Amino acid sequence: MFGFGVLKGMSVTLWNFILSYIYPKKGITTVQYPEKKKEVEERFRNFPFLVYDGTPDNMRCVACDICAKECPPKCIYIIPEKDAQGRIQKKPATFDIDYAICMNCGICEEVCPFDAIFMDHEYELSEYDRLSDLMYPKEKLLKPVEHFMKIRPTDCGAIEAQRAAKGIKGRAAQVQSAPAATVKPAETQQNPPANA
Amino acid sequence: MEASDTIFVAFKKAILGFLQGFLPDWTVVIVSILISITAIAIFGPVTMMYLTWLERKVVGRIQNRYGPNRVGIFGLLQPIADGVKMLTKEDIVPQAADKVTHFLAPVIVVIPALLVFSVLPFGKGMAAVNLNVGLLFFLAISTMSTIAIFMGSWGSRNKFSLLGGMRAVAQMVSYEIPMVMSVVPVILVTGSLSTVSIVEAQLGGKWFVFTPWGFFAAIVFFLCGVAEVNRTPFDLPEGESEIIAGFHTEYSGMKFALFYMAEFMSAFAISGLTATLFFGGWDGPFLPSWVWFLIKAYAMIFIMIWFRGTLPRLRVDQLMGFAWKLLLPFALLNIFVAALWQLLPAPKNLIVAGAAEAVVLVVIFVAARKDSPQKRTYIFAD
Amino acid sequence: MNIEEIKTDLLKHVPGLELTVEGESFVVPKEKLLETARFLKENEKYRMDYLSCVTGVDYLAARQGQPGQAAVGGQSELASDYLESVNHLYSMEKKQGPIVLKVRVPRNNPRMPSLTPLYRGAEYQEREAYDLFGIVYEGHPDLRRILMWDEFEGHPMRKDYVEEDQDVR
Amino acid sequence: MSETALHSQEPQLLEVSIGPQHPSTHGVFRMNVVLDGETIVKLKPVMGYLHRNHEQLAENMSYLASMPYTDRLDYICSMTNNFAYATAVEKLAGIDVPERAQYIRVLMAELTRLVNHTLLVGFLLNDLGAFFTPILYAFREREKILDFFEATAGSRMMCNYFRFGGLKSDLPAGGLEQVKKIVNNYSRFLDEFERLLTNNEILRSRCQNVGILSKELAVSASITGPMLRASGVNYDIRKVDKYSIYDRFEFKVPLGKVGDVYDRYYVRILEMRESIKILQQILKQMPEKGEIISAKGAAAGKSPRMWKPPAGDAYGRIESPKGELGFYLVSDGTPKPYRYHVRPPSFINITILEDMCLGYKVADAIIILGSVDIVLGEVDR
Repeated sequence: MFGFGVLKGMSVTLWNFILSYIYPKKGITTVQYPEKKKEVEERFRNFPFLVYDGTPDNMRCVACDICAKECPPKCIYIIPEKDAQGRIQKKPATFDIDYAICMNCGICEEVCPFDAIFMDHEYELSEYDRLSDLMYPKEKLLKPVEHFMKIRPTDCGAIEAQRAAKGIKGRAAQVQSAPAATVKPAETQQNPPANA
Repeated sequence: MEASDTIFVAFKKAILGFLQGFLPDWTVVIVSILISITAIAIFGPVTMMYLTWLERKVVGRIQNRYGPNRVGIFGLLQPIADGVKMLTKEDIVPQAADKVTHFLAPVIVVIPALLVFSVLPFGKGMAAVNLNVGLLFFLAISTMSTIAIFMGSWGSRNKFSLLGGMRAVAQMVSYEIPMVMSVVPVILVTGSLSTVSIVEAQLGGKWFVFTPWGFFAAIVFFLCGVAEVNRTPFDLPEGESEIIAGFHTEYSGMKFALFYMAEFMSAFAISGLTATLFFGGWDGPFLPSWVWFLIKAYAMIFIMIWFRGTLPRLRVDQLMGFAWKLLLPFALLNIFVAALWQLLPAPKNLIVAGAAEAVVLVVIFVAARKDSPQKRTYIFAD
Repeated sequence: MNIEEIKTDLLKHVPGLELTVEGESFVVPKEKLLETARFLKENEKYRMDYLSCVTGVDYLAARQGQPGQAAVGGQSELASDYLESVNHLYSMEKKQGPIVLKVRVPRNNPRMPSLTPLYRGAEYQEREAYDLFGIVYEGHPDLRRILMWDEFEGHPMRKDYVEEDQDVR
Repeated sequence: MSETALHSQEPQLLEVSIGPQHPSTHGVFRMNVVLDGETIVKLKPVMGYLHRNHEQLAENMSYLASMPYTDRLDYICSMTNNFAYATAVEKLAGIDVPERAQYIRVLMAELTRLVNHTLLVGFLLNDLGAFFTPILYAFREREKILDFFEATAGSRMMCNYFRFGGLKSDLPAGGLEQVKKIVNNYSRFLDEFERLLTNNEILRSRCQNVGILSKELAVSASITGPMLRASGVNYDIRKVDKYSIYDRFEFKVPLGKVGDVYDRYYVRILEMRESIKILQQILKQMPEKGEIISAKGAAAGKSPRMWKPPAGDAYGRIESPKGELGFYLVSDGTPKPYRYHVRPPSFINITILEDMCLGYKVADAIIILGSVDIVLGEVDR
């Protein structure tokens, strides 16, 4: 009959109104953001970060430039390090990711053969100046492998197990066992990093 | 109970008594008028501010969220924050606008909204002015806002506001008549136009809404009131999804706030009048009279906000069709039923009027059957 | 609904049509396009009443494949520089698979008959092909740019519009 | 006001431009409308404001690199865009997809259909003037599905989850329970939504017999998706092409009769109920274990920059929530596609917007546009 459909619709909204008072857990779906934050899922991917074992010096990245070539919006810029004789070293001198361009698609994480770059969970990165502040240099990108383990336990666990299985040790350990030819003036013998 | 009921009236008498001592009589009369004016001038905008807060809270709760809760506890200072924002916002006047009408429109739209408060009986003896043509005054003044809305839309030289203005005029004209017709039974039964005497006629729980004709007259009056005030589902003049913001597209800052204030104050006035005409004004058992009036008015306001949270908007021609083809004939037939009810003695009139009302309902329902939308069937192919 | 069967039907019913088959699609000369499409649409057996997709493609020999790689568009008497409009026809009534008609026009005067009189759906897609590739469809109700603004010169999707990005090779 | 206009009989027409900055054009889309009073005399859509030339971009990148860009085509249903692009490339390169990956793909496609139709109904009611309540109920339910997308693909809207020959990763540990919860109480949400909307007299009178689309015009104008089925044409690519493993699920295709805005609204609600049936069947039949990506797919994914599909062209299409979404790829044997064309359902469904809007009021034009369900990322590409 005329008007009953409207009344039925209004009963739904009235029920939601009452529900929001008597049973807020189900009636209120919004999260009060600054005070309470909604925790992100484990596979959530925001901007990439570089992983290092132990000290920032022995980072996993070997400046092979695969991720820079694969990145769809081309927002990674790598310059490999040169030693005294000008030979290319397996370590990036500069490793910039322009967070303003990066669309956190995660392709760099997939194609990196050295498990050096992963997607972070940090999403509060707003800056005042778009051009300079969002251009993250190497220092701002480097994070310990413990951070990676904290935010993504299952993925990191799987990768560390693989690395241990294949006997891939951290960079410092490699230097130790590598022939003396590529002695690095900067690095003295630190104690080997905590293996995976 | 007696003291708290007429607390305001006693307070006013005290002031007047005090002034009586050393002021000549005619100034005391002016002072008493001034007191009533300031009371309304404060009550009007304050209700408007807290109606905006109430609306955002209620619609928020309907939509499974809290509504404003940051400014002050429960967001109670939110209206003040809005007010300050409106004051500090830049007041843009379009270049092609007709400066004078653009400027005057918001001013003229607030005047009727405030004037109308003078007639509402807030409590026992608390009607600012006990006009014996109070109801007529209310209906006449409340239509003045249409001129201002049309001035606003014409003045801002904007195609969308022009559309909004045209819609506003057409809507007001076609909802004014069923509104007046639905009020006629009340006058017929109480025999007087004064709102105060209407409330006295309903004292002791004998509210008109319990009578067969009163119930349906209340519905018609309330729907027309909602249309008068441009609120959902009749908010075509400022249909934001179609013509951006209708007549107040080109207004910003305090001018927009004035339009907003006029809308909410007249919404409160309409709900106050509905409470007065059909729900026995300030008549109620234990609580003081003015508390009862506020409870009933805010109940009506809650229904208006509830409408806003649920219903979509009517189209222009459906809006007109609804007023002319449904509300007006229904209100007219209602007058006959009221006449029947008034003619016959007490017990019999309820039965006869009830039967007559049922007949009226059937007639209206059959007449409106043709263009009311039908159910649809769907086939499931694979 | 295999390719050969369609080819024989087309050659039988459309007079004077020389048809070359490339993989799954037919290359139709531009004079015969409207006739072929009308036949496929009205013929009881096919009832191809749904033109799903009209695509403009720019084949430029210099830009194709590795050196020595067979040019994708296949060899036809035209030099391998041409603009191609690919039409995918389906039948909604008989739920039959795609019949693909390709029409090739030289790059210097890319004029070809429009399918909009037959299929309303082609209207915007042909305007997009005109806008991005410069294929002029004769008989199109209002052929103007759809994605670019009207004063835009040139056709951006053509291979020689801008020097190719050397980065990924 | 020119002098002649005042005396001439010809009605004074009002030229109004609705959009590109307008509350209910779902993005940057503009309609130049000529009004006689409130009724529409002429309507010319203008688009291209969001044209990013996605196709030119794709021709300068490897095949996998443009997978994240397909998320940005129809940014409400990114999973179905990935699905269409993956299907096209698999048809081009002849890559097979393992069993479990097929089930998860259909699972994701049907969840995206729920998301898209729920949002559409919400936005349609917003255009009708309901002050944000239906859209917020729709968002409330959509959040649950997006949380599941975030748990599996890593991002709520830009999923980038499909790979050629399978998927990027398997479902997370609690994934299936999350889907079960969503599917079980989605029909309860639909009942609540229908109680709020379907029999609402205002909605009915506003939507019935508005923007009627006849069967013949729909077919000739290549309209696809719920809009076509609302006019009564039985054409659903899931049933016609039986791509992926849709032939294993039995579900119905709802068809309307009149083809007006109300039918388009209600056909979408019925389609949501069918999607729930499919999801329930998936939850029953899905194999527990199984590889996620086929051998050829994994090879393609190892170094996308070097992967070269065989020369030739291919047209892969799927039933996206808005209609037939197709990708036409031409490969010349190099790692970069030679021609990459998207067949967007929204772009083609608004071809006859003017025919549907003539003679109706301004308010109707807005809801007709709303019922066509366009997303400007897909229209302008």
